Amino acid sequence: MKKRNLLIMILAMIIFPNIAYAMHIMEGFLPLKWCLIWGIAALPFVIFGLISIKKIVNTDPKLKLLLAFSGAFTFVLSALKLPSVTGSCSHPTGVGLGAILFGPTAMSVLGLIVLFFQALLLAHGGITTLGANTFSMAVVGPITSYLLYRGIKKIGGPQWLAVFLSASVGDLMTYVTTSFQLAVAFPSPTGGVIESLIKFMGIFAITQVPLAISEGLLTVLVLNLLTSY
Amino acid sequence: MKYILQLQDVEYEYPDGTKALKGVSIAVEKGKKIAVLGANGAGKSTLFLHLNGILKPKKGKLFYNGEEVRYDRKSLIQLRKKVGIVFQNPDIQLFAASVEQEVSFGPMNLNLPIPEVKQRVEDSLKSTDTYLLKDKPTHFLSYGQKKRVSIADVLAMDPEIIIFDEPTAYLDPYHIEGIIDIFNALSIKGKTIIVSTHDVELAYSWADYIYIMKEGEIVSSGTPDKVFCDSKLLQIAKLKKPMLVEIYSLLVDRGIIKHQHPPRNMEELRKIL
Amino acid sequence: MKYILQLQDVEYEYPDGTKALKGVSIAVEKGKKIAVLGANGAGKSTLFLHLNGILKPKKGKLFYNGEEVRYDRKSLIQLRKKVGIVFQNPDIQLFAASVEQEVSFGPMNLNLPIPEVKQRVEDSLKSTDTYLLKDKPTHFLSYGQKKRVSIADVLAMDPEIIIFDEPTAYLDPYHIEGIIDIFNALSIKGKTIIVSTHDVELAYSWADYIYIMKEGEIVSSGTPDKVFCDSKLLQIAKLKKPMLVEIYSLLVDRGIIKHQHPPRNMEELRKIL
Amino acid sequence: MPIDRYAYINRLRHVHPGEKIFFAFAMMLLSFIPNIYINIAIIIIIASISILRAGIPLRFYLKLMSLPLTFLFMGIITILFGTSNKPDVFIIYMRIAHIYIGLSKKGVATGILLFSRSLSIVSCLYFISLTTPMPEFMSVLKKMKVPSLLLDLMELIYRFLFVLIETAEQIYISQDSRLGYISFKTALNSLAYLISVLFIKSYTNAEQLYIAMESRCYNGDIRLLENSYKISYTNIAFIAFTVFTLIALVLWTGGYTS
Repeated sequence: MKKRNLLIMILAMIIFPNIAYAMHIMEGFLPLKWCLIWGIAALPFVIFGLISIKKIVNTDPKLKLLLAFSGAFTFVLSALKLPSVTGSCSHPTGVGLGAILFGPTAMSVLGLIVLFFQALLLAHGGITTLGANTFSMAVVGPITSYLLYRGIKKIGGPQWLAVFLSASVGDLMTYVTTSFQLAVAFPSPTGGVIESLIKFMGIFAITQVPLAISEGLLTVLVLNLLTSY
Repeated sequence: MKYILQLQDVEYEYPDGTKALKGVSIAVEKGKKIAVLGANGAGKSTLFLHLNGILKPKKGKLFYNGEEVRYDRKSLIQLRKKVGIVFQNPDIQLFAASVEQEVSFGPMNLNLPIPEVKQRVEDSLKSTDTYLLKDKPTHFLSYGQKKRVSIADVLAMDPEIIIFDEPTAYLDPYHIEGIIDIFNALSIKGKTIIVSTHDVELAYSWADYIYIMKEGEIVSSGTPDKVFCDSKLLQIAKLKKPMLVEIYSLLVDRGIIKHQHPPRNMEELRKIL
Repeated sequence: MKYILQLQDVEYEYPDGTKALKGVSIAVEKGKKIAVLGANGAGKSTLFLHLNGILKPKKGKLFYNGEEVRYDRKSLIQLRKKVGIVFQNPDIQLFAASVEQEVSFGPMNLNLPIPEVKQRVEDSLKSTDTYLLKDKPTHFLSYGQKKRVSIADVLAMDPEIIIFDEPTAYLDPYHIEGIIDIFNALSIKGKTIIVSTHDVELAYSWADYIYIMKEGEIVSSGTPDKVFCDSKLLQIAKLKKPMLVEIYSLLVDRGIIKHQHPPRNMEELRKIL
Repeated sequence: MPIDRYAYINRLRHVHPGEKIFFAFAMMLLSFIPNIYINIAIIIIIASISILRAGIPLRFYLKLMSLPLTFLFMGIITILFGTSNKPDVFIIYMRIAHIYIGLSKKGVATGILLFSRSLSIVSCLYFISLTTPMPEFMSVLKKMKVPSLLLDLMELIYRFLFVLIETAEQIYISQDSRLGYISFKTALNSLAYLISVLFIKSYTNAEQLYIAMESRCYNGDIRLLENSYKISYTNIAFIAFTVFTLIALVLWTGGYTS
């Protein structure tokens, strides 16, 4: 028993420091076919985002700077150290906070740029996997967060619950999407896509579930503070 | 002699490889007023971040009250309780919505009982003359008020040593005087004060002991009249001579006054003239 | 007399209702060195934002070269070509990734041909001593370097009047001297320079003409020796007397020198002693 | 950010960014050919150019290459193991009730190929990011007709993130010295403060910057001087030679092998 604990601890020490950005599929991991498919899947959202941003920027050029600072803010957010309930450190994804503050349309574009910079400046994620990562982190995540937030507010749920669920479920959906992307690209030769999905979700759950809880808590605190200023 | 804070041969390198400190040693006596002078980028801020253990030296040692700091969690907490830093830009140090909340941040982190926290907040607001701002949101304050609140922030932790990074930068003469009054009041209470500045006039008239830094090294140290007489050294460190010293030497040269001690302030000049 | 820039009874209110300017009039002669002094929050920055039409007065008028500014798009562009502002915090002014690109922003907006843009960028980098930084990314620069690049930014637009908001804040004496050298070189070229500062020593030794602001009003204006002799006024405006003026009056009081003109700098003091 | 620093100080800094990016992309494309030899060849070629020609320190390069290893191991372990009701697809297996769990033969084949391909494409990514400063990458994107709104945003974000990182660092240090990070609770609280201040700062910075840009006659379009680079025919010849050699290697080693 003791030996196993030690083994888990060592494993955790190897995994946790770098796994912080776990939900970015690493460069080169996906086959070419899936790189293209996810790229094409993310494209309409990005184009729609760009068109709607262009409209508002044309009415007021200041908004371009505001958006750019929002993007930089999202990048810096994802580089901060988030204490996790398990005691290890991780990084917030900013998916929920960004969706609530800037809306999912802006997030599709800002998310794409942030993921691009994370790949090139921090070596997290990649260029060939940019489409897949954009789809999960800049499209599915923010849309889930935004809809949940709006939905809970609409049925009269309390603000903190709306924020908490929106941020944590947004995170979880990102991770489920990524697991799905990995599963369809690498179906188990024996048990198919479903088995693969269970395997990927299982192995990433170790890091992603505590992260989602921490991020949910953090987002509640941040939005409370922002409304109190 | 017993020093309250001591750095011994400290070297520090930034992650990108630039050497920020190249073997710095300082020894601070309890209750003294110390000024650290140097041009932008001389390493003053990096030095300060070593004094409360935010940065860990690559080489060299830090002693508090003669005891070597071990850089584990517990001793770091002890050190930071005793050594407080007031940062240069209050806009970055202040983050809470109201002044009272802001100042309570430190004592709350120390896990003190609430009445004690309240007492400390009240005391430190009073001693920085910001008690009336207590309920104001921090972003409504003027720059000078923010500066004073940022000092209250640190006082509320009741440190023995208070470090001020460029406390007078960007303040008008009126607010500078207010800050110096706070320094003096703290000094009377027995606190040790360390100030970094490029204001030679301030350092000359205020400090008991001066360190001059240049490119990560301490190039000179001593009492103000000693340090500021060395024109060559000041030039190397990209600093100016205090005007009073210059005028004093001019007056001595012209035989108007006799050489004795250069005056520390206008009052002293008035006396010797 | 002909003024290059004139504000007439300008009033301005911030959207939240605070009165920032309460009937300010200034008249700037071409080629002069002007200092605007005042405590933090006296309204200096708000005044400056009126001088190139970023803010539009609630009441009152702005004249450039005797012509009233009409605040339509075309005349605003004309005005901003002629009146450049170097902002206090270079980190908020610089936005491009490389120094050369940063400085090219202004001239590119003026729709100049590319070779002309290149020439202007080169010239302004050279005259601020930052030509060697040309290909560097902005985020590699030190604070002092950023400050100089932010000046080049504005010089590249070849304005007639250059306004500096607190140009010496956070800089050490060495870098301050470098900035003053730039001022003087511009002045020799016939440019009009307006500087806001709380550094009375700098204003006293450098400016041709001084405005003193307090709570949104101009409470005094005149040549440095006139303005800085009025102790009461300086106290009201939360400013200090320059040390040279103080020492000069002391020397006159003691009968060591005869009353004539207070010296502007150490050189002049040396001469009269 | 050390990668960004090397992009500006490496010895290939002044090579035409288009050449560097074209080279890296060509190598990325070739890496997708399911052939382990070509992947190993690309890893070696890129590593030697990065270390020997561009002057990236070996230690830093190795550290960078080790960054994605945790993801890679976790991903590959997941692929290696599988379940089945027949034991013959496995190399080693154990039986739980009616199901066999084990190391599948096909999984091992995919895993090895995946490992070498990932590292090979990762080196191509590092080649770009270590030798090409971001603004130059963006100037290439501009030539490729990426929408100017997207590029403007990228350009601005690139500059602002350094400003905000510095602010975040300063806030963090000042909180840390007031013991803001001594427990999970205080850490979460401090971080929330940090993020909200950072957000407000982003907003006010944008306002102030807009004023500064307006004073320089900003009208909504950001147009700046572009660097001009000379195309080097030697470099192009080198790229072509490498591509052909690698294709020949694939043909010689027989296409699909692992």
